[in-house]
Amino acid sequence: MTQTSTRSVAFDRSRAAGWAQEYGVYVAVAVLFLGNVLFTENFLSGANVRTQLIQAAPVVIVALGMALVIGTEGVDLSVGSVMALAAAIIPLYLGYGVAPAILVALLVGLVAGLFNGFLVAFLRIQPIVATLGLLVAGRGLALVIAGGQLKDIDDPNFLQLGTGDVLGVPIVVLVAAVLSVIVWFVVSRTTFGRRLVAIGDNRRASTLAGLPVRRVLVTVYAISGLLAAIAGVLATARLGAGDPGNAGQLMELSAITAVVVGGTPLSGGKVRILGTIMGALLMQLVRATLIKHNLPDSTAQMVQAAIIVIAVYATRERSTR
Amino acid sequence: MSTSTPVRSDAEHDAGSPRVRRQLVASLVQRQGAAAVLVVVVIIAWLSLPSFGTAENLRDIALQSSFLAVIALGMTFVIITGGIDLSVGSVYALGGVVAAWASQYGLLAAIALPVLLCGAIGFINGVLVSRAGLPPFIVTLATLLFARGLLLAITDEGSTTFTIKDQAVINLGSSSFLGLGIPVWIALVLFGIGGIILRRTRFGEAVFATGGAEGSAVLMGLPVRRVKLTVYVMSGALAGFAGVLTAAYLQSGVTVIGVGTELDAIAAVVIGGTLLTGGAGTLIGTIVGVLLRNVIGNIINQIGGLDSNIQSVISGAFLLVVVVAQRLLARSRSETE
Amino acid sequence: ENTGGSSAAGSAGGGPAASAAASQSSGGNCTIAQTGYPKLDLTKAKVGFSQSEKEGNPFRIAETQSIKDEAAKLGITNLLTTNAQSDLNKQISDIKSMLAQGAQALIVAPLNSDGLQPALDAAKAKKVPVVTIDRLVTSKPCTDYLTFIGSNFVQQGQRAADAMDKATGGKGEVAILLGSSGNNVTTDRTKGFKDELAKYPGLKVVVEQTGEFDRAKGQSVMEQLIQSHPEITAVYAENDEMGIGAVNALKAAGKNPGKDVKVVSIDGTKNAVQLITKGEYNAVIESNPRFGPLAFKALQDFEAGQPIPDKIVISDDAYDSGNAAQKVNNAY
Amino acid sequence: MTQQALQMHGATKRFGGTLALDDVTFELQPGSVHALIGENGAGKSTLIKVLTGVYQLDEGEVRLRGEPVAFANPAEAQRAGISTIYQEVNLIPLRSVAANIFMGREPTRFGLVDKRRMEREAAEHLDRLGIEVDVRRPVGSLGLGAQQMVALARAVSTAADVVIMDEPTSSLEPREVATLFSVIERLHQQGIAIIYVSHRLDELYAVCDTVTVLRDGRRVHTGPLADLPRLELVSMMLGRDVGEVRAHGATTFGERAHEVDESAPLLLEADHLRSRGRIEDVTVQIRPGEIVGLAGLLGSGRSETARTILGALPRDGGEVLLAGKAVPGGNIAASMRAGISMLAEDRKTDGIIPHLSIRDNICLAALPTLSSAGLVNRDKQDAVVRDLMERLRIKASGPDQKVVELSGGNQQKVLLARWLATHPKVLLLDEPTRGIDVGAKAEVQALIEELARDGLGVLLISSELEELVDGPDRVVVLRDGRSVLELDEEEVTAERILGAYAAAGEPTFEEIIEEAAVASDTEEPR
Ligand SMILES: Nc1ncnc2c1ncn2[C@@H]1O[C@H](COP(=O)(O)OP(=O)(O)OP(=O)(O)O)[C@@H](O)[C@H]1O
Ligand SMILES: Nc1ncnc2c1ncn2[C@@H]1O[C@H](COP(=O)(O)OP(=O)(O)OP(=O)(O)O)[C@@H](O)[C@H]1O
Ligand SMILES: [Mg+2]
Ligand SMILES: [Mg+2]
Repeated sequence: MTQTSTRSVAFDRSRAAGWAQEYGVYVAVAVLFLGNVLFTENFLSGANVRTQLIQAAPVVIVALGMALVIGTEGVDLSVGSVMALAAAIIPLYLGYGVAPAILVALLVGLVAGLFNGFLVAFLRIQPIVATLGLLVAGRGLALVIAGGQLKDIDDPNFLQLGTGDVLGVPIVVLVAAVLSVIVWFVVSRTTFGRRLVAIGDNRRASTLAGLPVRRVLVTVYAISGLLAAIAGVLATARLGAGDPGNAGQLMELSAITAVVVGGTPLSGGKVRILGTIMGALLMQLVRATLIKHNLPDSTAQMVQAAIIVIAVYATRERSTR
Repeated sequence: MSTSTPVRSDAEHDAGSPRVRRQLVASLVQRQGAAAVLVVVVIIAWLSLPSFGTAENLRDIALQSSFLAVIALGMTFVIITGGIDLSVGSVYALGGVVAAWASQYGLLAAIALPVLLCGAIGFINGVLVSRAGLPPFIVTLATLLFARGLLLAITDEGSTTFTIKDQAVINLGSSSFLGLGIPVWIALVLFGIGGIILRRTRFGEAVFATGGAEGSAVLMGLPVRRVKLTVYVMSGALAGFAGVLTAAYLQSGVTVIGVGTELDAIAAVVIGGTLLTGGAGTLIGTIVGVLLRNVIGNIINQIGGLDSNIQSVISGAFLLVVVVAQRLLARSRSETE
Repeated sequence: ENTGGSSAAGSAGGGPAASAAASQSSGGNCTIAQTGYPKLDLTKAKVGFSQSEKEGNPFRIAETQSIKDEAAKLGITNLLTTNAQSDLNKQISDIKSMLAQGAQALIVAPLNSDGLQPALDAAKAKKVPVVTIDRLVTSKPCTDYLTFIGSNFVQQGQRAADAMDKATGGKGEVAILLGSSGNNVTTDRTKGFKDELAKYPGLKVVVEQTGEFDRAKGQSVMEQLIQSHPEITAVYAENDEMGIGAVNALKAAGKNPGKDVKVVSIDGTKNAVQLITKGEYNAVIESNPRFGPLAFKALQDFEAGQPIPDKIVISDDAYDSGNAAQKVNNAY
Repeated sequence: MTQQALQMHGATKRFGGTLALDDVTFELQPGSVHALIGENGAGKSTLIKVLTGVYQLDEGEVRLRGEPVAFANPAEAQRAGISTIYQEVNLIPLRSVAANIFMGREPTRFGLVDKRRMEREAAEHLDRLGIEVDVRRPVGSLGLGAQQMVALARAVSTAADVVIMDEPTSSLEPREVATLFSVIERLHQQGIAIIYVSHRLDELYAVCDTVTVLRDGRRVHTGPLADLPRLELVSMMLGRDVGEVRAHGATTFGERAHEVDESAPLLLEADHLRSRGRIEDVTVQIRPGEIVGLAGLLGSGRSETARTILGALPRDGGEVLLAGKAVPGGNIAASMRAGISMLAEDRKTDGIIPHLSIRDNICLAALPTLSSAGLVNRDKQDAVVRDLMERLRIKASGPDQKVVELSGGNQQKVLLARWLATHPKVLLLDEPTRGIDVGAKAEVQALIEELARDGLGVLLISSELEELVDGPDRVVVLRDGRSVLELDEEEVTAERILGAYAAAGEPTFEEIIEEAAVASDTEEPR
């Protein structure tokens, strides 16, 4: 009975494929982690795990917002520049205290996001171009604000944000974790979350169903801007300097990679928050592995390329054939 | 049968009806919106900046535009199929380096080798997108890294620069014909061929159909996978060829070029009226998009004395102004739905 | 990027005249007669300056400022400036467009040592002298360009190695934070450092990873290395920014930079020099950005008919624990 | 024995846990017009997609003219001489009508596409089908019905031995249906075998000679159609015995179970509506509990009327009052808050959110009432979803199944459920029974009755004359974007409606049918 055997094989394969799609990133993270435990010196030490989490935190934060934007079939290329804006603003306003400085930075991120959202939702400009404008202009603006300079920060309260702990957990990591939970909650439990994916999946039908399409879109971009600004503030605190020239450089690509590797399709209509976090961790582990094993830049880039493709291949949506 | 069928009053559907005419006008403006902006910008610059309208300056704008135009040509095809190719910047640089290295074996090698190699990278993109069904954005992001890594590997982590000694290769980049640089002519010819392929061949129709409604295109029996594969190969090969032209022009395989060029190319294509969602677009628009970018850069220089950071603010703002202007011009009532 | 660093805005370009002096001049004698270029009065001429990268770090800020200051000092009112924003093609069109606007002399900070030939050719065709600064191009002096004024990056690497030897007492496991890949500054500073290090058998390079001339990247790379290579006792950063990043990482890991792990870098920004005075840094080799006086002097000499050398190497200072405190104000 | 045109043996196709085809055997004789019927989700479209290489069989085999074939994609099937109209219109909206008709086989000259010839021939093809459109227009700007005719033109303009039509008439008017029949007749005479899928039994009896009935992915009957009583056919489809089917009344609206209070104040008044370029002057009024039909030819502006009332199209003139209160134009959300909901005609682009679950699709429009403080109330949702899925008999593996995986008819039911969940005062139904099976149709119609009884006002757009005659209390007839006639309950007959279409001297349905038959008799096979 060759037929039954081929059938069961086919069946198993499709089940395995479904499983890979669901858990591919998790497996990849686990494999890479274990590989490092075995082959990398000191990998399992608390300090090292801490380092990895701290380094991944800003990407996670930005990727959360990016996941929402991508869920609506959009993309936000301006996140890196928004981080730069935050980095430029912090040293400027630290004189008035830590809270006001952070507040202004976040406000600017929010406004930047609202601006993107306005272009996308009301003028219906394609997201990639709408946010490309701010990608180019935003960093320039940040540099203008900061007088083209990296500015050192010595306010100990502010620096505490970057280096401090709460109950042994670095503040940076804590913020990322809390934001992850909030965003996860929003996506899975609120009407806003439902609407967001509906709009991403079929905007026309959502409009005809009376959904507040524009409001949702504007909100999504605003959230992305806000989260990017939060990441910018944390990165600034960690660096101990506002560096508008380099802060968030190429962050848009890291964030998009994390989101997509985590199983959120770029075509919208679906958001996977846990997957996104795993995606960010995966890319962090890849980077760490390459550095720790002292691979030259050329090899490192090619290996990263291969890993991205493999990860996305494993988590891809299969067409039913 | 046609004669016996009752004919309904079809005034609505005549080409001459106001509705259809409006649609035609709207599509014309949509297509030519960027061109209108370009014309306005050029006129203003011509009148207000004495050195803008000199033949020398205009020639230089054309020459500078030709490299990006060749990249954007392939990008237009890719975007019309609903895809995107982020790898072109790295591939462009790689093409230049390989061309410079290969120039020791003569002109043919300097062209063929990089075009083949970069076409092969496009092939990888195409296979991953069309066969494995991976999202183009992420696939080409990976090959962006890959091509850059390959470039660094070839040049010993960027420490070796190959210079071009072969005069034939140098001529390809630096000599002129009828006052215009050879790369400009080459770009024009390529766009001519591209235009015929896009608008006058079955393949071209299939490119539009693939981006317009992929599922339908498959059900219509179009070779959607092959179409996708082909456009990525084209995009890779053209980016590589742009690298060849640039290397010939610069007389060396410079490793630091092409960073962010993918975004320039995408912006040019989209400003030219091609839909990023696929299914519609024109090559003339792409040329206009490329010219706009370079004309504006040129104007910013002519104004002179601007802080470099303010320059990027201006160019970002300008990008938005053009896109918004075009959008508002093209806004037809049906789109309020 | 060439270099980076940070400093209070006011001090940029204000270094003492001594630090802008030529330390050596070499090569042939290029005269205006030889080139057949027209003579002109520099103070009344249109002079163009093409900067390669955004003025987004202390080196570039100081460099551009130095050119502008010197022009102002000489009474040159017609100074055109452009910025290529790290785009080589843009630098070429920048230069061509300045020529189109009637620039009669050019000062160019090349983005890359190769690839500027079309722009240099255009200047040659118009008989416009070009002084290149900070990065040597592979074209012919006196023919394609007038002269080059800049540091010797290989030598900077060598001096860093010497400083490393001094700081570590000739023994240590060294990590290198490389500049951006594909950049000739990176290549030269790496080569100089490694070649020179061969002289010190006690010093061994254990890892080299790129930090892309960026403080944050330098910091995160160092954080990784501290965990996986705890044996590291010295860091050579190819610019100050990455060095400062490394200091941040070391401090966060509970190490004592400057003592447990020695840090040497190249640039001479105020921040790095200040760290030396605090004992958290060991040495900084200067890369002098104040090209203005030398560049204009070369042009003036040329117009005056005097022979100009192929290459004018600007003098680079060095800072260490011995002199940092008194020299900190020289840093940019 | 004659060679079969197309054969399928032991065909099995699985989608995850769903067995869409279960050991199906199907044979198509040359020159036969073979009806394929079954409930929504019975597996008809799947069978067709398997035949044409869209899906691959898990088990079994397909033979074309006796030769085993395994098409890897639709292109191969087309090359082998199978031409297909799929259930959902599959055209490229942004491309021109002409380009769509010839897509993939454009006439060429010197290797280049001969646009002029293509446009001329496209116009000829459409002309033969009685459709006059500018073939340079993007196909997406046409109504769904016109698009279906373009798809038909495309399918019949290829040389094929087998033509498959999956619900080709779901958006067609009697006139176009008649045209289609004449086309089928012509193909039949040319010896071309046809598979014809439809839920409209009349049509099947009019054109088909053989029938295959599918139920739950299994073949339950194949045989000649003419001598098969309708009721028996339906009972085979539904898997219920004849008596039960008869009791249920499997076809149309029930007897007038509701009474409209003529004196009650108007629920919806849409007066002199104008939306530039779409409708000129349409007046429709609905009382509480009243079902008002909207009749008109393809492109007469019925969908546009509904869309303008909802606010999906800009309103350039006239006003809409709901229970006496003005509803702003061009604002969907405001209309919905006021109590107007619309079931759109094109469920694929304007209806379903394909990758969301049935639950989310049903709850989408009613989210505000199914949530508190912005948080989704899962219990409320589940209650509503369970209730509606039962009431509408939505066939699915559960509320968490993605809507895209449902059969066409079940998708339609999900959409109906969505609008019912919003508890509207006025429901605009644009082709509500499009593509749903006879059983479900009766249910839907009964449901509409029931809703009307509860005081809901319904605007019913349907291209099925039967539905317009039996359902509504009143019918408003549109022509060229104007309401030209209003028929009261007693006046509503097929003849009157058709007569109204024909006000400008157009022939009646019978005449059209007759004419078509004559035409196809005289038409030379090309
Ligand atoms: N792509 C798919 N993924 C999962 N299930 C599917 C898919 N396509 C069809 N099905 C399932 O297969 C069964 C048969 O569907 P099919 O579309 O063939 O029905 P149909 O007879 O054409 O119904 P209708 O009359 O409503 O068009 C249904 O239960 C449907 O849910
Ligand atoms: N047979 C046709 N010939 C030409 N144009 C048509 C035809 N049918 C539709 N159109 C175009 O498509 C537009 C929308 O038509 P649509 O079919 O949606 O109208 P409708 O009255 O709602 O009919 P239906 O809902 O039955 O399809 C019309 O305004 C018209 O421009
Ligand atoms: Mg079906
Ligand atoms: Mg309609």
